[in-house]
Amino acid sequence: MQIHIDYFAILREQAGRQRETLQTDAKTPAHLYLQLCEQYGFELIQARLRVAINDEFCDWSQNLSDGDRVVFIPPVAGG
Amino acid sequence: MQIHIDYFAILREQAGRQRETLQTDAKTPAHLYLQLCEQYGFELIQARLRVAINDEFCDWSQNLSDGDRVVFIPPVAGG
Amino acid sequence: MSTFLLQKEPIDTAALRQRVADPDCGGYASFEGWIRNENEGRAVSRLEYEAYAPLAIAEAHRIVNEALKRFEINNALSAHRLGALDVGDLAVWVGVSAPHRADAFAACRYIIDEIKQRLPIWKKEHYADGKAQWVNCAQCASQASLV
Amino acid sequence: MSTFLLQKEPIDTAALRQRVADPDCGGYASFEGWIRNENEGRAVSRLEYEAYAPLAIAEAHRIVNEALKRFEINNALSAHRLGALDVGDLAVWVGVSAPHRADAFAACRYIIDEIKQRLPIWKKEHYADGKAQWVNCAQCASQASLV
Repeated sequence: MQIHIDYFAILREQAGRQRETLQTDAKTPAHLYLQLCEQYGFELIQARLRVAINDEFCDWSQNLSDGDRVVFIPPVAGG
Repeated sequence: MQIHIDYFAILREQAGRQRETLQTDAKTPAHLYLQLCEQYGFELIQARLRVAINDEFCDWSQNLSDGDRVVFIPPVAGG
Repeated sequence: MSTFLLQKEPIDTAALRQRVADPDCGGYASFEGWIRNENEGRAVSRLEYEAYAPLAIAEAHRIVNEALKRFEINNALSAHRLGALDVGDLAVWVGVSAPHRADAFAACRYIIDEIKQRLPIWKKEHYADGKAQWVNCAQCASQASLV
Repeated sequence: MSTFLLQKEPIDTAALRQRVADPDCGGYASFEGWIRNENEGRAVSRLEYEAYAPLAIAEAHRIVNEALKRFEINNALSAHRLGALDVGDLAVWVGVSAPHRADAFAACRYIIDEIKQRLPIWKKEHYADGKAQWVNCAQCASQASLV
């Protein structure tokens, strides 16, 4: 399954990239984030993040579909 | 005793003047306002007004002194 | 520095904002009172403001000092128009800067509330039907006529 | 009409104010968030903002619609800067017009509070000592290291 990921803020810096498209067997965003933590050593725990699929907030247990665009959202700090 | 009076808003219109200097035997602003009500037919009752002497809010029972500048303050409506 | 302006000229809000700007402040709250096209169900065409200036200025200064004591704010300024105003015109402005936004909002609200209640400023509303009255004085007058 | 602007260019508050002006409204409350020269005791030299734009815009639109339901207001607009900002710069702006001032204040406060809590926008603070960090992420990282 092919998934597009956009990285922002601290995750962008730790991943060393703004976006990527990858093949994954992850069924959910939670599963995918665990795989990425192994790859990039993200220090943020999942409980402090939110996640969006195709530009809408979603549950960590939502099923991923081929071609989805996933964004992991670090603690926000606007204003 | 000579007293200077400035009129504002509805009192200015009902008195037909912005200011005047008059001789009075009124001992207090309350007494003075009663005299002016007789003269000009002011419709506002004293309880709805405040009064200032020499540009400071004061009591209705404060003693008037020669040369004082008195202002009767209708209900305010700034903003 | 004066903390209150009472003026016939339009209020230059951008210039006043600059006067409360402060690198120690993360929040700036401001309020503008505009002339509405209606009041209590009557269509308003224009307004006239007048003030007992020396006492209005002194009382506004007291209000700002109260706000500086009650809230953690750095700067507060306010201004009020005098004379003839039209619908949509800016009649009163308040601006407050503070390290944090909660204080900026609270102080701005405090200042405008007190300005409206305490400053010796009056407005005469002119209505679309050609009538006019001094706001807050109509009721008093009718009470007086019952005495 | 868009109710939220996310932009690299400075926010033109006067132009935005004109867009919420309304002859039915007697009150206009606005808020500006400025870059402070310090945060939690550390001297700040500059900031960088970035956003997940599509979701930030959608969420801001939801916030304004919530405010329109909760409060009696006529118009609400907000804007947020992106990119590199200096101390004193305007980072976020909210403006609300309403028939009466209580609703204008309450809605303005609601919108800025929700913007800060909910919009996917991040800031990296650069300090006078040369260090830098993503705000709100330092603590999370140290929590993560305890897991």
